[in-house]
Amino acid sequence: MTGVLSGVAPMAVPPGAYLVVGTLLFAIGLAGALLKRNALSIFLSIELMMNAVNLLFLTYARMRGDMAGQMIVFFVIAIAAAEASIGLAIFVALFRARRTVDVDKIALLKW
Amino acid sequence: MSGFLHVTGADFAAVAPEMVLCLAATLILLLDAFARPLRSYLPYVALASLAIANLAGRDVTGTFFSGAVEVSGFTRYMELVALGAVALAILGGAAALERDKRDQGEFYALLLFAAAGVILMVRGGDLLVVFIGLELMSLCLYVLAAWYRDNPAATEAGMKYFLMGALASAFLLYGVATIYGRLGTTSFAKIQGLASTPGLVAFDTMLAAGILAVVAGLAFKIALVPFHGWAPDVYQGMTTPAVAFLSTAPKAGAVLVLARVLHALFPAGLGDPWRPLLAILAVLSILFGNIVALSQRDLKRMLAYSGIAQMGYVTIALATFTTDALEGAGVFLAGYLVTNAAAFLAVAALSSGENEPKLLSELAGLGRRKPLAAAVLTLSMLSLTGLPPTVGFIGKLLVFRAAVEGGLVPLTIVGVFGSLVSVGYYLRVVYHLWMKEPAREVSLVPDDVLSGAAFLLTAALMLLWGVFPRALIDVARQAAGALLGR
Amino acid sequence: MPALSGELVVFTIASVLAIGFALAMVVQKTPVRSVLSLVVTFMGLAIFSIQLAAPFIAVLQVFVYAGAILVLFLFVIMLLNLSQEATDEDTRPVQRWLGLVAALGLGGLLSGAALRAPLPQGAAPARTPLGDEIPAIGRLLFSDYLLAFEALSFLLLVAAVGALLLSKKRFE
Amino acid sequence: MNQLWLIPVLPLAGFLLNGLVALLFASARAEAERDADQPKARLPYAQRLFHGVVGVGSVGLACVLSFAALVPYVLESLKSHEGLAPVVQHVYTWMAAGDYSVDVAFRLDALSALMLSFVTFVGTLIHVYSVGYMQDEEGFGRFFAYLNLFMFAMLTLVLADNLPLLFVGWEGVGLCSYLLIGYYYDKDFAVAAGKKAFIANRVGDLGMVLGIFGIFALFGTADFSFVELAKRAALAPGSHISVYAVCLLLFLGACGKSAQVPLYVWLPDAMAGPTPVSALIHAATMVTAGVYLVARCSAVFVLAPDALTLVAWIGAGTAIFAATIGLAQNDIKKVLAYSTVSQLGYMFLACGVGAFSAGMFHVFTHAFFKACLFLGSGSVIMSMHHEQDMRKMGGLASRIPHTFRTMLVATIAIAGIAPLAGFFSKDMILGSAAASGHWGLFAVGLFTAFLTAFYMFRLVSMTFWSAPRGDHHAHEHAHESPATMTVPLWILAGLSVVAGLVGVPAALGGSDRIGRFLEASVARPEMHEMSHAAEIGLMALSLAVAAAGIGLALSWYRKASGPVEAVSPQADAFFAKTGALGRIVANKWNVDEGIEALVLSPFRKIGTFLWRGFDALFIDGIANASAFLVELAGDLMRFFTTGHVRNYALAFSLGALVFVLYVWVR
Amino acid sequence: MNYQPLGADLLTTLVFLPSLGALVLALAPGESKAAAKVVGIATSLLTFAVSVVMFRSFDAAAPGIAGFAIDRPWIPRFGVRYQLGVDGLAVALILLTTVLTVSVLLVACGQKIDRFKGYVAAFLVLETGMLGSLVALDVLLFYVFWEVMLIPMYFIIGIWGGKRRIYATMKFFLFTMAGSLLMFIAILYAAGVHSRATGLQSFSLVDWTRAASSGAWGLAPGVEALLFGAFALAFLVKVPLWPLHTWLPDAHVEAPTGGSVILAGVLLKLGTYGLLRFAWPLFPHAAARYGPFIAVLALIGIVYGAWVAAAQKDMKKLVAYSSVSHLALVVLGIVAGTGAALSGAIFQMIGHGLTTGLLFLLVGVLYERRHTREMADYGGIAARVPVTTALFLIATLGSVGLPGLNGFIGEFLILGGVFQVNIAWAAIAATGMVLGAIYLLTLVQKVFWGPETVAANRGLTDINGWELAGAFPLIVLIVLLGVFPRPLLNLVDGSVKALQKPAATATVTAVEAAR
Repeated sequence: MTGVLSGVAPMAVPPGAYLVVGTLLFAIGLAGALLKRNALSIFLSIELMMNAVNLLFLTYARMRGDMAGQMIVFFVIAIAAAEASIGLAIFVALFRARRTVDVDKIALLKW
Repeated sequence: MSGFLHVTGADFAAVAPEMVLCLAATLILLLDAFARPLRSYLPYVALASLAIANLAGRDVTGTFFSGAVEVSGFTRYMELVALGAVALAILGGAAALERDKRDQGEFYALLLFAAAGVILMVRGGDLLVVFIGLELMSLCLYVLAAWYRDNPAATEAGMKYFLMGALASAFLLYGVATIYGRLGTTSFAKIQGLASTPGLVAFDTMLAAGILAVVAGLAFKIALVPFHGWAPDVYQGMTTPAVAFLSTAPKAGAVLVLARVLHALFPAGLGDPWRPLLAILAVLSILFGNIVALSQRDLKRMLAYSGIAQMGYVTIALATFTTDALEGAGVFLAGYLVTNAAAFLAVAALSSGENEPKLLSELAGLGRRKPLAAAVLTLSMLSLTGLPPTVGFIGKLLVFRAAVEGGLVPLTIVGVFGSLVSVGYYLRVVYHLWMKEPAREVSLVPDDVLSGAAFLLTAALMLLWGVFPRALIDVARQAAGALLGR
Repeated sequence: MPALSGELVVFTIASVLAIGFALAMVVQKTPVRSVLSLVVTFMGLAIFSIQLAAPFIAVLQVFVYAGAILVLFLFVIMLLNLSQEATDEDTRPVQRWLGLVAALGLGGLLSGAALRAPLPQGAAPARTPLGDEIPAIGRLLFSDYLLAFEALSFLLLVAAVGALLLSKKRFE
Repeated sequence: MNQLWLIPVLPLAGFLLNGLVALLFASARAEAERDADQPKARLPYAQRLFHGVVGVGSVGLACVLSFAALVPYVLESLKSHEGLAPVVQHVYTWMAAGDYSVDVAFRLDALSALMLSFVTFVGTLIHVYSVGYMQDEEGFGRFFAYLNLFMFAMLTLVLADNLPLLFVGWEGVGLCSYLLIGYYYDKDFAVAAGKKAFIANRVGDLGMVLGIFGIFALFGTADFSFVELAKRAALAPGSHISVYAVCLLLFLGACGKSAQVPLYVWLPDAMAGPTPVSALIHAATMVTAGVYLVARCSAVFVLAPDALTLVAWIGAGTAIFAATIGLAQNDIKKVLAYSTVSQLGYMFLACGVGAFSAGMFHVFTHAFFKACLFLGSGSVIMSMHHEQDMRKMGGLASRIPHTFRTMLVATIAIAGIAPLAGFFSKDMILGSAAASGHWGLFAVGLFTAFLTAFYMFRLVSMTFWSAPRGDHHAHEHAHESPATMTVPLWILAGLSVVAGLVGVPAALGGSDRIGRFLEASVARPEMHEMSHAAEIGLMALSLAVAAAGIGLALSWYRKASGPVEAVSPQADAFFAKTGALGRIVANKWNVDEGIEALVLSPFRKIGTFLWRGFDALFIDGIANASAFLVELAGDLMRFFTTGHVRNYALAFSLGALVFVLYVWVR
Repeated sequence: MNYQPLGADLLTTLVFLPSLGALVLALAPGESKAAAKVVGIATSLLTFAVSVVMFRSFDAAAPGIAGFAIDRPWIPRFGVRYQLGVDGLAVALILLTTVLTVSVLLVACGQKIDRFKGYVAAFLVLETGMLGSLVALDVLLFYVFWEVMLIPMYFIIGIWGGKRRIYATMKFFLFTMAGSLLMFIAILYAAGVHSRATGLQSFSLVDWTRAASSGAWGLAPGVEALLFGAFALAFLVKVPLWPLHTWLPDAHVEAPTGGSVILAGVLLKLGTYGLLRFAWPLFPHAAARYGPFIAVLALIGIVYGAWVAAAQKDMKKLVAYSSVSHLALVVLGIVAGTGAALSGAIFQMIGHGLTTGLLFLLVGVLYERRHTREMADYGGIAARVPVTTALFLIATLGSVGLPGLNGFIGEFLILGGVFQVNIAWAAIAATGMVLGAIYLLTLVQKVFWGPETVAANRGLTDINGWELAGAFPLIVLIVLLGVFPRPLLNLVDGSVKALQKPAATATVTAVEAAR
């Protein structure tokens, strides 16, 4: 399913640049997810990863002059919002039960 | 280019199962909120909706919503698995929730939503739809994981599952993006079209990375080593009846989606880096799962690792990727669904409460006190071991046969080694049930009708499919054929 | 061409900001600061969206992400008043170094791949004023993406129910 | 012609009847005396009557039948020149598989007729004797059941028409000797002796079985028609085993059964059984089965002269070896036992030099006088209230006259004094040894004759003459045995006098009937005839030697009046001179000790090692170790699941990284 | 000739009748022992009756495994069939199985057993497994029954066993399964090769044998060797052949009386049965090439088993090791492969089943009363338990191979057959006769003869009615087979001939005829 992106000019900035930026942001998000201890911060980093992916989508869409990418991004944003609400709710419940959201302090279930 | 709202009734008829499920879920939510007296009927409403969804999904095939969903024998198979899993979870869940004084309405609703998600995920003819279905399912599971939100373990499980799930989604999404970027589409049909004309698609590093990201994202749902970390913790912390669902339908769905993706990308069959890659995943999962399960003392954790190993066997089929192999995978998954669900329901019935740890030792001597549940648990252990005359044997038989035919004998050897190891812990359960005197008395819930029905059903299926596997195999074969277009 | 150079300049600034604050988000000790620095990153992303001819997405980016989600984060942080919580820095060396390896490795490899990959150039008609694609999006939502859209609605319902349920204190 | 199969079957029936009844009463008794000591009471008269009648009756009937069968046969064959064709009766086909087919078939020919005659006759007598001897035993019924079973087995052995069937009897008698030696099952030594006997026999049977297969391989059949084939040296083509080997294997079997060196060790211990058993099984019948086997297969042995020579030397060796031990024994039954071993050696000596009929002749005569001796000794023992040590006897001649007279006769017979039975048979053996030119063997035989005469008269002197020693009271109350015992004694004594007459050599104007009679069944290799003069010379020599032995014995023991520990000063003085040799001889050449040290204890040690060491440590070690390693791996690998979600994420990412690299490099 | 006693065809009836009884027991409420007795005895007797009907109407002259052949599709997708059929060999072992099951259940009725119902049910299920693997002609079907046997035996040892029962039962399970799993892969591989070579998708032993004999299978020597190895391993573990035997003593010692009897009586035989039925006919060349190697192991096993048995202090362990020795002799006979050796081997399988079964049964009788298996705890009890003593003596002598009892026939024929092939083998194997006498007579001596040393034995009661009823048929058979072995020999003659023919072509033709 497609929807052609109505008239756009050839890109001034080489698309590769966008891709690299997106990928780097993805990596940074990953780094945050791996290095943070606070559950919220980790989830925050994951949100960054998602946004990075969005950038990739947009870039590809632009390159192909194709709407689909944008549509996907649209949905991804919505899903991210939903995820966020659930996630934060979980963190709240977690905090109530454990008085902390420091994932390094939360290892009741192990081995 | 499609015009405005040109969807036909056929389109909606095609997604009838999902719609039925979602609407039923909504109804349940409403009843739960505004019609308190009716609460005790909620499970039956849910079951009824499952039945209706099943009927609604019969003999529809083709692509709808201009390619957004593809309905075939393949997806039909998944519907049955998903509906079955939910049914069992509900049957077994009612008693446990009743016992633990937990709200039930949302429980059933979320299970139904999750089922809808799984079905949508597998039916999706477009990576975006697949992703949405997967997220719908995941969100429900996140909530279910933390269901006992006052219970530290449960919340921890929820947190872990959620964070890992989100990470996996990000990877999956990256993969989708890359595929979209390299092939210009997210529709399976188009991808397959491109891929089947040789030379059109250059499997360069970029695309490879993208595919890998997708594989990783799905392998996470299937819980294959090394993407498995969450599984044991979540199984342990999550409410048991929900695990009965979590450990079956989503895995099956992810496996089928993976098969779908791989087939779309490699219509001619798996090539060099991918088959060995899957083989590696299989071997890692089988060895790690079985060996670590051996050292578990918590029943649910043990079953989690066993599940990792079992999915390793399915991955053998994926690595083989012939019609026979996928047929085998189908049979294996169906058997695994019944068996594993039975196991978890039995665990729920044999434990004194959701908040109690489910230690193996707690089972001591329960063979006398709860013969039915104990017998079902025993049977499922035998089936998981892969001993005839249970369905577990049939599944392994088909998978191994396909692998041998496909020239993957070494994998099968690893597989049987795994089975040998697995005897150690599966039979340990049997030993505790029947051959050990209880150290202390455990208070148990009285048998209830629904779980009793679940036990009889699962037991019957485990044996029936084990002794007369023809019907099951034929269905699975149709499914596999439908996927591979043969 | 100046216009191009201008676009390039904007891109450069935006990307520096985005990446810089992303890094800041990672290294920040307290959650609040992380969130705030991420706001900037998202702004940068919004700019990219505009440059990539997706102004509608850019708007969503600002509204939903920066406006809604991050605020939600802030609320929760306040609610649990995590600002007092122990600092957010890593105390597990193995995790840290291997984590860096994984992140840098993947980042390096993938961006390398992104650079080397032969990129297709789509057909590009003459430029038209921004915003024309919004009707297109609307049309698509109710045609090709109808199913996805419906599914999304249920997904949001689940999110609402789930969030409600999890944040309830007592069981009924 | 009447049915041969009835002859063995009758005792079998007796066995079943006696056995079941005895078992019934035994279990009733066990019920009655649970938790209580079981007094060894004599059975009620009715039971004894039943068992006695059944036991004696069945055997007696068998005896009558067999004589009815063999007498006409013997007369006929004696009339005819080259003997009568054997009577063979097939009953049914026992087993048939592959190239092996074995019938249950019975055969009456010269050999079996000879055996049959004395086996049934002596057997019957001993049954009668036992009725008296065992009257006080609570195991009366069991005893007769065993005894009947033995008769069944022995008769099967004798009448069998093929080696496998013969082997049935062969093992059967072995079993019965095991059961009867261990008749006093609550006495450790008795049980041990029984086991020893069975196992020693088994060693022989090992050879026997292989020998049978050898015969199959050589002749394609194992029924005694192979004898005819062997006489014509008609070997099956391409058989993969040599005649020599087969003969050795068969002879090994014979050694076991007939207590030849080195397998003789069980026979002396076998005396732990009741005396009638010793008389029947370990003197008259079973132990001679080996000789019978060799005679049966004589035609085959003739084809392997080296084997024959070996047989001869083993026989001779056994004869003198056992005789030397006999010199120094003080247990009356042990003396007789070693004498039996020695006499058996004589028989094999005969077979070895090719005089099979001579061997069988000695079997025949020996049966009577040795049975008589044993039964006599039994009577003595009973009169002395189960005292078997000759040093505690003496001067019993007047107390138990019947026993004394009969035993004296038998002793003279075995010492080889003309014209009693022993003289003729022994002389025939020595004669043929000389005739065959084996002067070494002849010398050994002669010297053995001397020793035999000596220790037998030593026995008589110490028991009946010389001054009463030991328990005075016992001596006072020594009393003659009942008629059921003395009558058989007299009959046997009589036979020991006349039995030799069937084989009076031509030199003494006789016509060696037995030799001609047996010709039909046994091979007679060519050996140059000696002149009658030479023969008579030899006889004189052997008589002289025997006389010398007797004289020495009498001079040392006839009037011996020493105390229990030193009965005869002269004898002790002599043995003192022989020094170490004497002590070793007195100690039975330390054979049992040697076997224990060299065979049995290593056997036990190694067995235990294999069990504890190899099985438990090595094999199970491997199994358990591998199981343990897997468990260990699990216990370690489980810690990969640290419980920290960030580690999971890390694993996830690293996994992705590694796989990306993998995909790229491939 | 296909009788239909209970509606279904004969073999199906035979196989599933016991599990029907088990089902009844499982569904019946309550723990009534009497009811369990009735159901158990009735079912086993009925099964025995069916097996007798089969035996009577079995035509020994008919070559191959055509008897009562049934052939229905099971998993038609890749040609797995529900294909049953019997030949003399199978019939013989079936009779042994049904008889022993009856005996075991009778004895159980006479003893104190907790969870009696389950005990009976387990044995009935086990019987189905055993009978099934005896009649299955489809290799995969055979494998299914083969594995099914494990489960009830696992429970029997694990629930009703002695102190170290868990270790024993796991050991039994793992050893056996380790062997059979490789066979599983081998089966699948062989089937693949077969279908590629002949274009016929089939797991039928018949088809495979045809392919093997006609060379249509075309296995490369290396492959055939591997397949043969996998099959042989699975069966030799079960036999068990040295050095794979160590599970046996433990399993026997810990198993309850009935378990030991069935284990020794039937399960071990299924190992040798497998060799005869599958390993040898399917892979004749490999069997020919590696037979001598197995023969050497067997020779070691004969001496080793006997030797270790002689060192035992525990009655059951002693008998268990004696089984190791005896079964090794059977394997030797199979390797030798001459007519006499094969007949002897089969006869010995039956004979050993009866004698050793009876030995375990009687040891169980004593154990039931004194709860010890140590020989030292007995001694001189002959006067207390005369009947038991007599029976034990007969069993022992049968096991020693005394002519006139069944043990001798098998031993004699095996040795004779081996002798024709290799005199040295025969000579070494024959030492088993002597060693056997040593340890078995020692057993009798230490337990029954000698002075009454242990006071506790004064109260010993003799074998009771139920137990006697269980032992009686075995005694009768031991004597009858010793005196009249012909019927059995004739029964198996066809199988022996088929096995002697290169690659058992007879089988094929026979089933062709049956179809």
